[in-house]
Amino acid sequence: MQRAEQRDEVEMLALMLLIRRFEERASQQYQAQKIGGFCHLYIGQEAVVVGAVAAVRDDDYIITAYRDHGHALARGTSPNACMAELFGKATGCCQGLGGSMHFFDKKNHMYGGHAIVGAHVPLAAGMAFASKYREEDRVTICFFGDGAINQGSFHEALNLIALYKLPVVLICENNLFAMGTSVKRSTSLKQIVDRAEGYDIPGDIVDGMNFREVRDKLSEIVTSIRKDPHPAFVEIRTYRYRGHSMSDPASYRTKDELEKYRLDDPIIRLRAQLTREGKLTNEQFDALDKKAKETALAAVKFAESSPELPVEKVYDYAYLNGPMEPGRPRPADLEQKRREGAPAPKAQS
Amino acid sequence: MQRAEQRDEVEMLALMLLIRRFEERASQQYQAQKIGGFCHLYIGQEAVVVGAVAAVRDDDYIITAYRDHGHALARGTSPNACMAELFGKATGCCQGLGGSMHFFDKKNHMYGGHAIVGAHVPLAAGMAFASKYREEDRVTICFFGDGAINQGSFHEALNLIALYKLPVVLICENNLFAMGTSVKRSTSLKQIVDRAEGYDIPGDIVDGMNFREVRDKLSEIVTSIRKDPHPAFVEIRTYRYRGHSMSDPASYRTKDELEKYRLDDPIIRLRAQLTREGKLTNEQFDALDKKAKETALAAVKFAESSPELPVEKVYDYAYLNGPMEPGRPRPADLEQKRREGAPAPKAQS
Amino acid sequence: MREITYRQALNEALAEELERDPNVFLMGEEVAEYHGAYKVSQGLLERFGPKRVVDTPISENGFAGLGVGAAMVGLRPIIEFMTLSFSLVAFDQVVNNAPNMFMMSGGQFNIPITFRGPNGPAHQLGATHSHATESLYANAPGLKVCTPATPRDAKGLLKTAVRDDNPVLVLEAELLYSSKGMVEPPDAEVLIPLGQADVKREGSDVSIICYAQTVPLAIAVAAQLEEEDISAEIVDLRSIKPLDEATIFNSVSKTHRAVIVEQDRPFCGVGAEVCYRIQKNIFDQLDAPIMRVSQEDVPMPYNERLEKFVLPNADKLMAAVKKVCYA
Amino acid sequence: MREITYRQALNEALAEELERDPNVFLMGEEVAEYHGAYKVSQGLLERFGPKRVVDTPISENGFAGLGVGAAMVGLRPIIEFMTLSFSLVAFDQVVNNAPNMFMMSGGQFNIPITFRGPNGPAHQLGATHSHATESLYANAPGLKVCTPATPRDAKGLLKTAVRDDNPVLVLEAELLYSSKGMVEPPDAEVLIPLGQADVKREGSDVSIICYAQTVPLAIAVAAQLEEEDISAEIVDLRSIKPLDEATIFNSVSKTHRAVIVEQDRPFCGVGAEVCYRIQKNIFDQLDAPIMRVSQEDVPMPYNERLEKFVLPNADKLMAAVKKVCYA
Ligand SMILES: Cc1ncc(C[n+]2csc(CCOP(=O)(O)OP(=O)(O)O)c2C)c(N)n1
Ligand SMILES: Cc1ncc(C[n+]2csc(CCOP(=O)(O)OP(=O)(O)O)c2C)c(N)n1
Ligand SMILES: [Mg+2]
Ligand SMILES: [Mg+2]
Repeated sequence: MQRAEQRDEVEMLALMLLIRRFEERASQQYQAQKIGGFCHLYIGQEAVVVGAVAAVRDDDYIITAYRDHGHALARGTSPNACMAELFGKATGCCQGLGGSMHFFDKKNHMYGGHAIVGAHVPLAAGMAFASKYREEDRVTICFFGDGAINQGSFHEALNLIALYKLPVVLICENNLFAMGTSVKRSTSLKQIVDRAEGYDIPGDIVDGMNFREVRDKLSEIVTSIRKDPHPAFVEIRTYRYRGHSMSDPASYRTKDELEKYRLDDPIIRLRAQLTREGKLTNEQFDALDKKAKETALAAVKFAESSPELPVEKVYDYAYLNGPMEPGRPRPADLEQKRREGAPAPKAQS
Repeated sequence: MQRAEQRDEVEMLALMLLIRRFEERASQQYQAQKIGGFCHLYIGQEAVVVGAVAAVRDDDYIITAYRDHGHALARGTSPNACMAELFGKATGCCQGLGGSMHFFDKKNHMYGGHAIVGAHVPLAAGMAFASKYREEDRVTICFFGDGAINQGSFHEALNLIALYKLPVVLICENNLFAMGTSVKRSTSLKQIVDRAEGYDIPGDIVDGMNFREVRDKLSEIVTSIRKDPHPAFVEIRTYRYRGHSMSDPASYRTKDELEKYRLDDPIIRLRAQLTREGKLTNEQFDALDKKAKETALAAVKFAESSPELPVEKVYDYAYLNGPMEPGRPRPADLEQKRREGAPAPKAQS
Repeated sequence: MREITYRQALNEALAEELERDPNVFLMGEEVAEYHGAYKVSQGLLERFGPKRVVDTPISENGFAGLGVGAAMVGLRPIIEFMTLSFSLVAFDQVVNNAPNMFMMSGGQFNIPITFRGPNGPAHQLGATHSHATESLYANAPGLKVCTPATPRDAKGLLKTAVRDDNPVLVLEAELLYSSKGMVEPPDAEVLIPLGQADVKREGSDVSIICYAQTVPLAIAVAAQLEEEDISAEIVDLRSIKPLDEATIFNSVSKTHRAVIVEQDRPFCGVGAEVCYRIQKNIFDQLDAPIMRVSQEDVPMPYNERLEKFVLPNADKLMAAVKKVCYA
Repeated sequence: MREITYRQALNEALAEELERDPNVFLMGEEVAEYHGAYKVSQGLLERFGPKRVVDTPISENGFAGLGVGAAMVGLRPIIEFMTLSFSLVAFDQVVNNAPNMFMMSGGQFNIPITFRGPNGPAHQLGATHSHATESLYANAPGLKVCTPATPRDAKGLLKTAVRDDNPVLVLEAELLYSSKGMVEPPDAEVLIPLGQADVKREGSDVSIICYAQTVPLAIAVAAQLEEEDISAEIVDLRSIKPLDEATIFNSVSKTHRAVIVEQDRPFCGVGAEVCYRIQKNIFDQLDAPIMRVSQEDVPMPYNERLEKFVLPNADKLMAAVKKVCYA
């Protein structure tokens, strides 16, 4: 298994670019009504998941909320499968059955894509419980928003995680808003990380616009967890450039605020770091960006030309191996037992 | 309105004795199968609610969990109405419809008696919200067990209470166990009060076997809340002498532990304090105790001889003013519209 | 009468009730500064201030319970769930604390609370976001459940719900928020009693019993059926609980055939309940088995065509009507 | 065969499945050191250790979700709710996360989890503690629900549930925990498929369809009916979902009369569903309307007599049977 810690920074920059360009395309396709439902873009937050992915092993468990395109892409889900999922196509990472909010990719250890705020934090507890149960040194990375910390599920899960000493990194992607509600209007705390104190879980604050800071802090945490399973809480401060979802004009915040964060862009920042250190030329960057754009466009093409599942397929996804419903009586059985004279059933189906 | 702070200590001792003797009788009657369902005794914890009641105004809101006999009695619900409720009688504080776990007494501002662990903490938030909404200086006192702090309801309510600065005193009656689970097996914290830090709510620890300490700390808190609405959290350390409920032999704890707490009995302690200070003679104490025993016995008699509600009354308690269900069609209406020859409906009811 | 949208009708109902009774307040996620995720509470913060129109964190269980507690001491909360799918995390507060308190307290505490928000599948929101909760809540004794399908019904039922002394769920239809209909002018009180169904179309051959999002569906199908010489009567339940048996029975006693088209899942759904009541009470009026048209009994897929296939739709309804009419 | 209690049968099922598959673990409040609030897990901690038999805090939503997460990565959790009334605080995990994941992930994640515990009214526990949840869970696509009434069924259904690759609820009957019945010896695998009803008594005049706590009730009433020359066939559903239509239809096609006696609340309950299916599929077999006997539709009162009045009981069942038999 490749050690994630050693993953190349230029590759990670390319990953951030891919997420950015992919989502820009997704946005465009949503506006063109090729994509349905709700669609929450991750643009601006790329360094969080890419920093995390750079710090963990490929087989560590990753789980997140509904703003999940970046998490799947960072984990290695193909852009084609991601775009096809948004298009609802059979070639999507969930065969078009999940949609934007419910991305899953078992092969790449991406465990969703969960759209009920906070409700996936207990799932993370369970995944980590399984790792400990099996005595594996896997770590579970659970991402959630600043809005999730006021859900009961979050609370119950954190206490269980702390009580059972489960190997979970709890990453609060604090982008300052839950829809139109700023953190200070949702949470009784000066800083989110303080909530971890109520469970005796160690906490850190990290600048989420800085890829290296995210990666290094998580590397440190993950290394320590692998030696001795325990939870950790990280408040990663970030910002989403777009509205909460495609239908949100985000009028609850100022242009100035947005501009301030745009200047702090995680892609620009890592690019500058690498350029300064002579690890990346402008030409190289442009090539990466071009490639990202091409990949995103190709994903659209792929999604467009992909087939949809036949409608009857829905019955196959209610239960694995079917419901075992013995089914309706064979008419012959009934006939035999019917009293004389009674007419045949009229409306069987 | 009488200021609770001035309530006579001998009177408060009498109240503790009443609770103790009442519950001893309840225990006996439960064993005699005069009382049904679950029955959770408060014996050993009397100083908590009596200390609290001594510190608040009669019109402050009080709400608690299912271990609620003491809370109703302390609030002034008549022992007769309490015992009759346990017996399921129409003269009970809930007409026999609530039972041991669901005591309510609106007149005495006792707002239940709630049997889903943690689920009443949001109700307390609502009551305090109403006080603030109406600009009253009422305080809501919300009691709950050490087991309740790991419920989602508790968490969501605490954040709301802190965020909206609601006038609530959150009293955790830490009796060390939730059924057979000790606090250290349920909670990831060294001390429960630390959980309040996760909401930025000020917290205190109080010795719940000491009536005066409970009363004084709560007086201080309540006075400060009346001036400026805000929440407070108090971990009151106490102990229940009996099992979790009547059916629990409590074999998860040692005799020694129980004995240690019995020696620290809140009634003995207040009695000793008052005697030492010359405020109570042995004869006076014996008289109080005799009275308490008589009251409890009289309550049993009252309950025994009380009537039950007629069974059809249940329909009156699904909805206030009835469901407004327009009801079934009058046969005449149907008759008129019936095709000729069709037989009359057979099975109307 | 004027033509307004369903959204606007709800907005008027909220405004009028907030205006009428100082004990009424509106609480929920994004209801105030954001004006509601679906803009139902547009302008209410400006008009009534932050004390009466209250934003919450994402804590459905917490604020639903807060509402119940406030109702215990005499306020009349209107609790908005951003969608009823999210009410599932508050399920215990809604089915346990709200409706049981009146019984448990021996009649001391009634809970005059309204829970409301969009309910049922909207459009491609996937399995977690497409719950139709009517049967779940109607199963709980002590709750009332209504499901308006037109702007006028939306306004009238919501206003009635707020004035009811018991917990009432007003389950709105997201896909109808922008639909229009005639409603009395603002100064005329529109109050529609809970438990009164409405015959939205008269007919003689078959009764189509519907509610919420299936009402426009039924109306469209009835027009198609007309062309095939089948005259369908459309009974819009409006209230699921209490259920207006009289109107249902009168219709079915006339047509002798019934199809229930429900927006929820079939198993123990509204269709099953309505069917039970019909066959039990007017069995001999039936010339054919009662059919229901509902969602397929599978989690909701995201794909648009698959979602349509799972939902009750015109094809399914046509087929069911023809079956009961032996057409 | 030996005679054991329902409680012991469940205990054996748990022990055998824990023994068989190291991926199986049992988790819940007081299941380990306390041996279960109702002693169903007696001895399991000693035998399988604290890794496999895990006590939790009072966090139903949290540990139900933990179970679902563990199932996502291949464990096979058995999650005990101390009673199903307390599952209402975990409702979202049970109806959203557990059954939807398989669809939403396009078949990547099935959730092999068992939720179990006592369900339905016990004895004088009051409104909050008396919930019968079968119809609520059966309404959710993707869940299976079974309701054993005898020790053998309890053992066989629970074992099958644990081996099922989907989320299954085993809704036990608290009032039957101490009841006895014949069960094969421990070395014989007792596995009862989900979705197979069981004719507990043959009869010719009326089919009484029942499950869980209403099975002994139906058996007792059938004996009484015998004396009045009414021969009742008793169909124990055993599984609510999947529902064994064949056995139901065969019975009703023979007797031409059906009464459903359910332990839950009537509105959108199990009775309504069974009724819908019968009348839709074998309408012409019916000689009388189908009747249901259920709880009265009111929150459960504490008083013993009032509780009995609210519950389905022998008087109500007798009356219903006589009505459908025109006796
Ligand atoms: C239980 C629940 N309540 C409400 C919603 C609707 N909702 C979806 S996202 C969201 C805001 C979440 O904000 P945050 O956790 O900060 O994540 P972000 O959107 O910023 O990534 C809300 C209220 C939901 N999906 N689930
Ligand atoms: C949500 C919920 N889960 C479980 C129960 C069962 N139960 C009743 S009391 C109790 C223990 C509570 O302990 P604690 O909060 O410490 O209160 P105490 O009994 O010590 O007064 C449990 C598990 C319940 N009533 N509600
Ligand atoms: Mg956010
Ligand atoms: Mg305790």
